[in-house]
Amino acid sequence: MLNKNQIAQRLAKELKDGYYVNLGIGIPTLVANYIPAGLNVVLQSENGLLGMGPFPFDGEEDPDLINAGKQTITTVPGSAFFDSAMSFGMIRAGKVDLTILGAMEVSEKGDIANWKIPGKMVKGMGGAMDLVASAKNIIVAMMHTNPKGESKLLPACMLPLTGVACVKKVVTELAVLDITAGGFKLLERAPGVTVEEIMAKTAGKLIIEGEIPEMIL
Amino acid sequence: MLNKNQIAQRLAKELKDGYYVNLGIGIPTLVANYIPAGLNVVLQSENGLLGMGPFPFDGEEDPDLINAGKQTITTVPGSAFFDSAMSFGMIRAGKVDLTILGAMEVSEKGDIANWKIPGKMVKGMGGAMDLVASAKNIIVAMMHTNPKGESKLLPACMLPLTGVACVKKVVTELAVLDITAGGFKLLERAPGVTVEEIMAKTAGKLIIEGEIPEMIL
Amino acid sequence: MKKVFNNADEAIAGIPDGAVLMLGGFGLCGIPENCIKALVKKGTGQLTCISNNAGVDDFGIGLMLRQKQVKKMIASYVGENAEFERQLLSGELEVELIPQGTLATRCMAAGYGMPAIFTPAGVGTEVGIGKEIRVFNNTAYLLELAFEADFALVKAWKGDEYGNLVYRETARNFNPVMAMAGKITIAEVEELLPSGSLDPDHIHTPGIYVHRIFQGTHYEKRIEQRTVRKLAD
Amino acid sequence: MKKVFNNADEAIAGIPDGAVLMLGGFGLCGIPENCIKALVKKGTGQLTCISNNAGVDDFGIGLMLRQKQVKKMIASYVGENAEFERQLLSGELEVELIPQGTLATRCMAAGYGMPAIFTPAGVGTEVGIGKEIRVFNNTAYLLELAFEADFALVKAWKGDEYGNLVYRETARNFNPVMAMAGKITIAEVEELLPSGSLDPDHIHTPGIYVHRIFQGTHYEKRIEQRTVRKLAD
Repeated sequence: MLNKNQIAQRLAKELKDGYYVNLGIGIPTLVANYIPAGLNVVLQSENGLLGMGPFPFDGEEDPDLINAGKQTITTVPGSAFFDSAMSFGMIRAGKVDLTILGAMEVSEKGDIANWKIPGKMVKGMGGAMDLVASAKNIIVAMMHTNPKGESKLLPACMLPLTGVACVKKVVTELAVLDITAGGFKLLERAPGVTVEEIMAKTAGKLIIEGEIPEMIL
Repeated sequence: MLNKNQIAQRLAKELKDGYYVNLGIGIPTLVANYIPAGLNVVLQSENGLLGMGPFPFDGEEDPDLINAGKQTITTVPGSAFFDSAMSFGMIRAGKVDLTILGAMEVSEKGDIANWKIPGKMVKGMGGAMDLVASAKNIIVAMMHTNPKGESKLLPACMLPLTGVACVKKVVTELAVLDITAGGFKLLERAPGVTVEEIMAKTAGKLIIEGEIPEMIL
Repeated sequence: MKKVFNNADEAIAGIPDGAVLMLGGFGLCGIPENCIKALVKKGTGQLTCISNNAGVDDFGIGLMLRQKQVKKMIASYVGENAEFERQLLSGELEVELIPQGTLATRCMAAGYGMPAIFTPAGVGTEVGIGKEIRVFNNTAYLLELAFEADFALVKAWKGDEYGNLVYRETARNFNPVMAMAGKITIAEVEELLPSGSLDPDHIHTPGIYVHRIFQGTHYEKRIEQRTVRKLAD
Repeated sequence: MKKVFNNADEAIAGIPDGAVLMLGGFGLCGIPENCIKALVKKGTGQLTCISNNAGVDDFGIGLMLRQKQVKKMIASYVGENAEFERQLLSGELEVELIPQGTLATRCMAAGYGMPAIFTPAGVGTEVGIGKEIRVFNNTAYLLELAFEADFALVKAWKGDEYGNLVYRETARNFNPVMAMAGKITIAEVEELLPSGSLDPDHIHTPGIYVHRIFQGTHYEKRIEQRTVRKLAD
């Protein structure tokens, strides 16, 4: 079973040289710490930046320079600022190669719910609906089950949707799964996790073909 | 009867302090020479400039700095460059206060034809259709008659239209006329020009109410 | 051409109760601090505020919420604000939530004279309910209408007497698109310069979109999430 | 991230006969001179060229017309070109004329992922024939589809290794919107700089829109209408 940093580490293997990547709040943000050396990846922050760098050193925070999670950040050489319309313009036009974001539920058809829980104060969808509606390649990073132990990989989402049939892959503390026409296809197990445990914790249709390798971090 | 420079001089009286103005090719361009001192008028060139200045001095031409007529120009302090989409964006949004352009025909309903003569090589509408479709205040500057002596102020345009019911005012070598619901309303005569001559050379419906003053340049 | 105002109080004069306002900024970054404080001081009420966020309890739009000046909030994300939550749950405050890209593009559409745009954001979700759906190239899009405001309040880094604006870093965010969408756009800047001081190639918002401009004072520029790394990192 | 190419010949490699190209520029101002010359040298044919203008007889797109490399021209204004006129009248060349603002906005729409836009330009004229008309707030608009190109060829003043571009003065014109609309965008720049050399606040086209970049040579920057005033003026 992976911890959050290890999930991020596994997600980083999805990066390719030259990729423009948007990382959502939470686990996805941690992926930035595991970009393989030599790989040129440009991070997009949808509040208007390409070329996001690490957090600033203490005392060097700049209030005019934040990411979409409102955290103080820095830029890397070659960065560019732009307005919110252009930012979502490039997202909508499919120029961002990979989007990694968190979710409350994912369905076997690739639907995602991550913005609203009925009965709870609704804070809003932010940029999530735009991202999931437009990105070419969306990977969800989340825990396999919710705090009650219920599967978050479902036949159909129970919560209000953020987007329809858009998620391509899911990485959890237990497994890596592709969303295929037939459902969740198990690609990799986390170290020490059995196929049986993944089956037990996946409510949506799970496809298991042949030997499932243990993931390499 | 006015010459072209006098038409421009008369047009300049339509300018108000703080106006953003787009001047078309030909007589309208000359208006820039008659902006009253103390009046702050910003000229827009639809190829991407606010704050167009006079022609450069000989030897100071900059190939990167032209107007929509492809002429070398200069800028004034406070100018701004932008791309073609934003340029027509501000035009479409009605941010340009006044547009002055030439025409081949204007109808008593305010239709304008100025881009195409059937049977002749068609060079294109450039930005004219965008301008006439969107500008709040459009004044046409043209000769009252064509080279054959036929009126260019018509009941309906004969040539293919550039825009429909958009012209607010016409200034010619003979007269200043408003386009009203009832037709061309004669406002002013050029010095030495009689109402009869204007009547004879205006094919569209002409409204003459009371004494028509001679224009003051 | 009398765009320059002495201060926020003068610049916001004429904003009536019940006005529809746009306020630039993302979180607390690049918000029109001076205009907000002037509105709080003046007490203008029954406002509809269009802004990506609603500030925090004691800063930004939160200051207006605390005084119950806001009737309706149109935003993409409204967390981090207890008073907001209280007013929402008690029914004192109306809230409309809009996807962030849709919000930005609807503002831009107004500034570009386009009455509506098509976006795939929200198709198949409750955001799409009741909206026209149209398919282009096998993809479904929602028709979303342009957004105009009676007054747009934006914050820039530098500006000149013609209203030309330059923003700094991610404090740009919604400011340029809202500047384009105001029937009257009021810009506050950290530095107001004589015309000709800004490089015309570097201007983000041409002055044609800006009706009033003033140099703000006492910028607090509060940081919402101070995240740092240690020198050892 | 291997965006940097050595020269125009290498950068245009892979543009096939029959490709749909966008070419930035307004008149002869800000046109991709090096890319055009490389295409002329290579002799790529049956091209559809989307550009505001069609060059003059011996410069710009005119050079490609002279070699009969252009099958179809999509533009807003095509004067000042005798060979163009000859090919058009003889039926060798197809021409589609589009209002300038519509052309620019259809390119921008592609770059912003919007499948179509609404514009009032051309309503009630032959440009509107056969197009869907829609009324918003008592104004009629044409529905116009986004414009994408196989390759967009743009010219900027400065660029960096990431493909970030900065334009100069009115040489900006259509270049930024076409840069956004290319499936593959090739940028030629007068000065190619290491990443980090451009101020991130001053970048007009972020590198995400640019796939290939090279430093051009021997820029002629021909002036179409040399207009000057005398020192006495």
